[in-house]
Amino acid sequence: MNPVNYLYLAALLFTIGAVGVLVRRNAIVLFMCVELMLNACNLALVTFSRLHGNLDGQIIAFFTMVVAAAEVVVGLAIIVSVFRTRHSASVDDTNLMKL
Amino acid sequence: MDNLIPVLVAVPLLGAALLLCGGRRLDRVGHLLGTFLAFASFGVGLALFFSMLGRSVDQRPIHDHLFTWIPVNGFQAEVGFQLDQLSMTFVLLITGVGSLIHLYSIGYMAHDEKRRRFFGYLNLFLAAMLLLVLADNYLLLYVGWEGVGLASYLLIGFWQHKPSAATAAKKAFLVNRVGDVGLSIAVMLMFTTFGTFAFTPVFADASKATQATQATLTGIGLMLLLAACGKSAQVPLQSWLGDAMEGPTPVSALIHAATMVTAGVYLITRSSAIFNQAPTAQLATVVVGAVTLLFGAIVGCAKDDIKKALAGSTMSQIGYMVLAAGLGPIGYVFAIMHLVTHGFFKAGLFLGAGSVMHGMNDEVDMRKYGGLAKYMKWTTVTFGLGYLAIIGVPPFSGFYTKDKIIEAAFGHGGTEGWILGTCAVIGAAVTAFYMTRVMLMTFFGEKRWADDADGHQPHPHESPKIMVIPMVLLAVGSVAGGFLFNWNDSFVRWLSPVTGVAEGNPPLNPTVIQILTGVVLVLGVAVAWMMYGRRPVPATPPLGSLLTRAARRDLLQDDFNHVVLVSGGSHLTRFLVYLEGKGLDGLVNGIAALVGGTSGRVRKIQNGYVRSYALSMFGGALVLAVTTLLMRAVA
Amino acid sequence: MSFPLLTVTAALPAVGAILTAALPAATDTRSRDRNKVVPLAFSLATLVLACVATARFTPGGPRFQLTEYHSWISQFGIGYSLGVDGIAVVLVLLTAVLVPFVMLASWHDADPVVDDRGTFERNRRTQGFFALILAVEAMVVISFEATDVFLFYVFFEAMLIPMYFLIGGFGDRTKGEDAKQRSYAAVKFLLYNLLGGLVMLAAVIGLYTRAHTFDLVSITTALQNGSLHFPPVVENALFLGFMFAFAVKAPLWPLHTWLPNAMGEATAGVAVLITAVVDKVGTYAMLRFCLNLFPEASKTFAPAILVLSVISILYGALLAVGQKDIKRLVAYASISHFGFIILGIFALTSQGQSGAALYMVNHGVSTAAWLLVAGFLMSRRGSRLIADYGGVQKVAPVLAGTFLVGGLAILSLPGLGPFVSEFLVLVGTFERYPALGIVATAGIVLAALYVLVLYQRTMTGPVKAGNEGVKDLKARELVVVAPLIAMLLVLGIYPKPIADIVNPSVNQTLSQVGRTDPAPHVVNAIGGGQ
Amino acid sequence: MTSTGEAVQFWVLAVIAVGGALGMVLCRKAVHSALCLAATMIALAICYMAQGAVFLGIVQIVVYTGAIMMLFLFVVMLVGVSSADSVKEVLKGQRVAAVVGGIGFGVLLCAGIANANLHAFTGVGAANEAAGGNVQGLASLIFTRYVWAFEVTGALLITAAVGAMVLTHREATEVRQSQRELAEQRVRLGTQVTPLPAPGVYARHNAVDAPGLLPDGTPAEISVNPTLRQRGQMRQLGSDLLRRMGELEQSTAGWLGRKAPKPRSGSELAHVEQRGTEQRGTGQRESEQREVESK
Repeated sequence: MNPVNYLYLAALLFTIGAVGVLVRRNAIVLFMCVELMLNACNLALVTFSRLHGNLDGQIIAFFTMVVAAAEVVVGLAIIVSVFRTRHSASVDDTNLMKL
Repeated sequence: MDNLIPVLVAVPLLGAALLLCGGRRLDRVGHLLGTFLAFASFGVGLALFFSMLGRSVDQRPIHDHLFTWIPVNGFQAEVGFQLDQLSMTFVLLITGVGSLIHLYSIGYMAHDEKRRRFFGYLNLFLAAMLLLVLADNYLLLYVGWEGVGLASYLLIGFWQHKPSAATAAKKAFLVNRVGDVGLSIAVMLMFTTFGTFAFTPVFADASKATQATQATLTGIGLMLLLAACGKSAQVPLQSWLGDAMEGPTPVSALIHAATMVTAGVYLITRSSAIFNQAPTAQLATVVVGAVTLLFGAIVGCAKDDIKKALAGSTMSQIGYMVLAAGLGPIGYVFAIMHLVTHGFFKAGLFLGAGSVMHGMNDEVDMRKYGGLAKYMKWTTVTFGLGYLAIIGVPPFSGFYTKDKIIEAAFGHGGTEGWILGTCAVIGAAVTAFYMTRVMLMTFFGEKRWADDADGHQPHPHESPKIMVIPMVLLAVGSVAGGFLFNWNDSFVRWLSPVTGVAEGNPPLNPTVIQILTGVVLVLGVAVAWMMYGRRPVPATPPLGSLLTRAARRDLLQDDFNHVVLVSGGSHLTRFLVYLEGKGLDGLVNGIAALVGGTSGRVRKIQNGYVRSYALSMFGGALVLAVTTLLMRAVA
Repeated sequence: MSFPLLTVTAALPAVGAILTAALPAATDTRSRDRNKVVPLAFSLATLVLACVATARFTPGGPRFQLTEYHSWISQFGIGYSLGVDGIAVVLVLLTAVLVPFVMLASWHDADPVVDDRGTFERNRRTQGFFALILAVEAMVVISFEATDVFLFYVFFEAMLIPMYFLIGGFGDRTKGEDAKQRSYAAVKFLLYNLLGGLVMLAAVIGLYTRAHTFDLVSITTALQNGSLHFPPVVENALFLGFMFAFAVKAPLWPLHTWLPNAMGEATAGVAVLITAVVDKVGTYAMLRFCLNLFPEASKTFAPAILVLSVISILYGALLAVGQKDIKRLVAYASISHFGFIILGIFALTSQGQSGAALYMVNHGVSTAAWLLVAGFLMSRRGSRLIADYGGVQKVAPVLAGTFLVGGLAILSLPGLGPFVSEFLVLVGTFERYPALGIVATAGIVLAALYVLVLYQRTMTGPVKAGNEGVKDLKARELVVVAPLIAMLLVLGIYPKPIADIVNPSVNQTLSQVGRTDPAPHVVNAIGGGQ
Repeated sequence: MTSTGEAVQFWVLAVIAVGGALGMVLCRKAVHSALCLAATMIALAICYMAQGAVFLGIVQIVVYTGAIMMLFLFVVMLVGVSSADSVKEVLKGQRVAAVVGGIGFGVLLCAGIANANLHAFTGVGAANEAAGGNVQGLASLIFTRYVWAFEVTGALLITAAVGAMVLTHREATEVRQSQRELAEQRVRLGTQVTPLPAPGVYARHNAVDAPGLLPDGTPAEISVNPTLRQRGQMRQLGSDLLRRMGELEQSTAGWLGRKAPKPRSGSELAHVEQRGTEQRGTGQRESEQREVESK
């Protein structure tokens, strides 16, 4: 087997994550989909690291994780505060962003 | 002595400035100041005249360069004066008659609250007219030309509270502007052809005309003729003169009879070097002159308004002058000579008419006069002398000058000569008719005035001395002028160095022409006496023949103007206003509405749903990726 | 380093604008007058500086004088470079002369409302008005002085901001539908000029990609010695880009429709500012940038532009005749006059261009005189409709007289300034394009028509109801009008000093374009040329 | 080529990962989604390790699955475990467009990968060996070449922490009352002067949800947390329980030296039973109503 398969897997996961972002309405699930996309990217990075034989790809994946952690923290905080005011976690309920 | 020329212009200009800007504190002395300055100007003119007489013929013209006006590379407009015999003649006429009319106006305008301003305008007119005749180049002449137009505008519209006066003033200015366009184009043509528009070099170049410049000279000549038509009320730009009678009568006498309206004749005579080289332009000139002299005469026959009848007469007499000027060297001198004598007798006639109106509560309808000779002796006598002069009874001045023009017209030679001569003779007959008519309707016959609307009966009375004296002096001029000028051919010798002179070769003996003219004159007077002297004049005008009715309406000239120019123009303007609003602005607003509508529709894509935005982002990323890959594949 | 005269001339009104805006809000009429005297003093000081600059300018000396240079954005060759030629210095002077008059004439135009109980509405509107006028002056002056294309562009566009507020914020109609009209006019003004400016921006960038500098002097020098050459297509495109912006600003038919709205809705003083000062930047820029940067394209497009100018002349005049609103009438008259200016510029003869340069000055002064007097009249009666007036001459003779003199200047009566310039333009055009010259001459008849018709309808005849109480000019108004009329007379009788300043610059421009005046035909004939 | 073992492992993990991902997208309940995602992440962690990224694999499990997913779960709990997306899609065409776009995107990515020249690979082993291990290798990179990014990441984390606190912080809308004020208020109102009774008396299961008994043996509802009461999760004391308590009292009376209370009559017990049923009914109704509203 060729490690390229990992890339296909990453592509597939990324796509599933992207579609999930588009079709799900629950903000938390939406976030999970974003996390899935990040993970797919990480997988690709790790695979690239292996293909190229150096560790920089892993480093980037590591940073991605850190950033993802930070993002989740802030994102979830936002969800919580939105939920508090609107009693709903659906992104469709926050549609004031129009004229 | 030479440096007195600017003073000639400056004196009345100063008067105008003082009187117009001086405010109310000059109200009480304004008229005296204005009159004094006019006489001062006349004095300066006389001094210059005697100084000129003292010089030999080729030393007579003098130049005085003041300053450079507009210098732009090849275009050098100067402010400079040229005083030669022709200018001198005009200077004396303008300041002389002008001073007399200033004097007359003291009496005539005594009760007008705006008298100070009236004298300011009169002084302004004098300054502009003097500038016109003294300029040594066409552009400066143009300044004077428009200046007299302005003065004329202000004076016609002097009684602005009357809408008719305001309209007449505007009409006069506009029609003159059309003529001014001609003068502008003529100056431009001169500049592009000769590189200059000063008299001396232009005339020098013009007389060396080659075949190539002949056409240009014809163009210049025609444009100058257009200008002359505007200012001198010649067909087809004559329509303003009748309406201009809305102005106070002294104005009609000075500007619209004696001086300003003759500026066209001055222009043609001054430009003799150009006209001499442009036979087509000359032909056009004589045609204009001949048509106008008949036109004016016919109009004069039909008018019941004394001033308008005289205005028609003025038009007709200037027609004679233009005709003479168009004849070339055989006519220039006589055109100017007739101009000067006409200045005397026509001014006298107008002042007389003013005097009659003064005594008749400003009534102008001759059908409401009659038998005034009893009440106004001085006026009747002076008016009568002017009458005799204008119809050309020997030995009054009109006889000498008009006769010369008729001779010159015949002397033009060929068929043209016959046609022109015949026109001139017919004109003389009609002149005799309408002037006799005026005379009879005004001063003789039964009295026809009746109660006014407010029950006041006019009390005809003689005018005060200050008005009578100018009338007497002008009458003297109209009696003796012709004789003096012709004595020993003094006028011809005086003016010929400037205009040149040539002998015509009339197909008839001059004596025969004189006799012929005399016969038609008697005929004209007789017919008039039959119609207006023997039987009472109806107080309401009879319907009259078709021609009479047309002539009362200025031979339908105004109707033509109204239909073609006024209503055509207003339709055009309205159409353009519409086009501006619906077309140009509509286009712009339409684009704006289109953008607005489109964005209103596109706006709906902004539904506020995050997922929808995410989808478009996703799609956009997709499109970008595909495009990039495709570009790569293509490359 | 010498004293930066040009910078100071432009900066002084700018400082004045800031200072005026920063003054404490007026609490009573007295402090309100103080808030007006300060900007007036600044504009007068600017006038003094402009006079000094004119005096220090040596006609016939180097092309650009009193130059200043500082590097600004050196990566793109953008410099803060100022310098004036004869035409610029005259226009700077014109601007500096007109602004104090505009201020004096608009003295009460932006006064805060005093209500029935006599309480003084306390706000900064009044001083804002005067600060905006000063800001406009500063930007116009620096536009005239800039010899860097980019620098010019920046201020050419920035001018729109204060103008927008002046038009939109201070019209004489404040209620309901009328106020909507005013904001329509302001937006229209802004959009038209922004559109022009955007097209020009593209051309400015295009110019840079070819010339690699924005410096006018270096580009013209390079063009002349052949080290820089535009391919014809590029040059034509760039020329059109510049010309479009200037034709909107000037304005040239058919890009003119913003002007009647803007002038109609603005106060008379602001309308004067628009037509006599701001629009001059457009015509001036044609002369300085279009002709100098793109000589070949200028020659290519000259006939087309001349035809448009002639259309402007006649169209503007005809529409002026058909107007019911005094200010709109003046606006259309201005369009007609701008037609003459552009005609003179693109006739590419020294008479035409000198005439155009003088025309800019004369048009500024004459329109100011005419329109400000009309403004005084309108402020007395509160109406802009011609039909509301009649017989004013009877009750206010001085007002009517000055109005007539202003109108006579507009119709180019000889002896007043505009005649000189109009005749030069016509002669200059006639030299090269006789037919266009003749058609344009018809404009002088139409000018007489709209001026005299307006005068007749408003001033003559019996006193119309409602006009009995019209007061004659006050001292402040006379102070505005009398000097303007005096200037018109001086410009008409002795324009030589200004012509002498302008002529060398015109000749330099023409030599850059590579055109000489046609020689008189007679000389040609003698030389065997024809 | 990799070993057959890895291939087998890959295919197993790939199926788990994709299954988990699909499950996450398709599950209606957020909590199920979270569990599916956790499975995917663990599978990925093993993939990392299999590819020589041991450190990342561990971090993946510890940080992602351990910390981040737990955070998710906490929030899911906070927001409501039972809340589920409705099946109906409100945006027209959104689902179809998303799926079509997703498929297109996937095809595009796969095509890109297929076109890339990735047939030879180096393997990360040598790199790991050079530094003496994966962790050492990463560490030496992080603290040398990527030290700046690392520091910035630290700042980012702090900012995120502060940000989360700020976002979830609720501004007090009124002045917090002191204990004294509360006590005074309590006395002033006079409804419940004494402290609330403690719950969980005679508790057998979950103490907080069983109300304490009043001296008369009736349950004191105010002793239960109001939240539980509102959710209808208060344990009802049935007659059976009471009876057994009575027995207990009886039996201990002698031992404690107390007088045994009188056994409760049947009618008394029935009364208690009835009240309990009523209360449970209301509590359940309320909670159902809230759920409907939240949908």
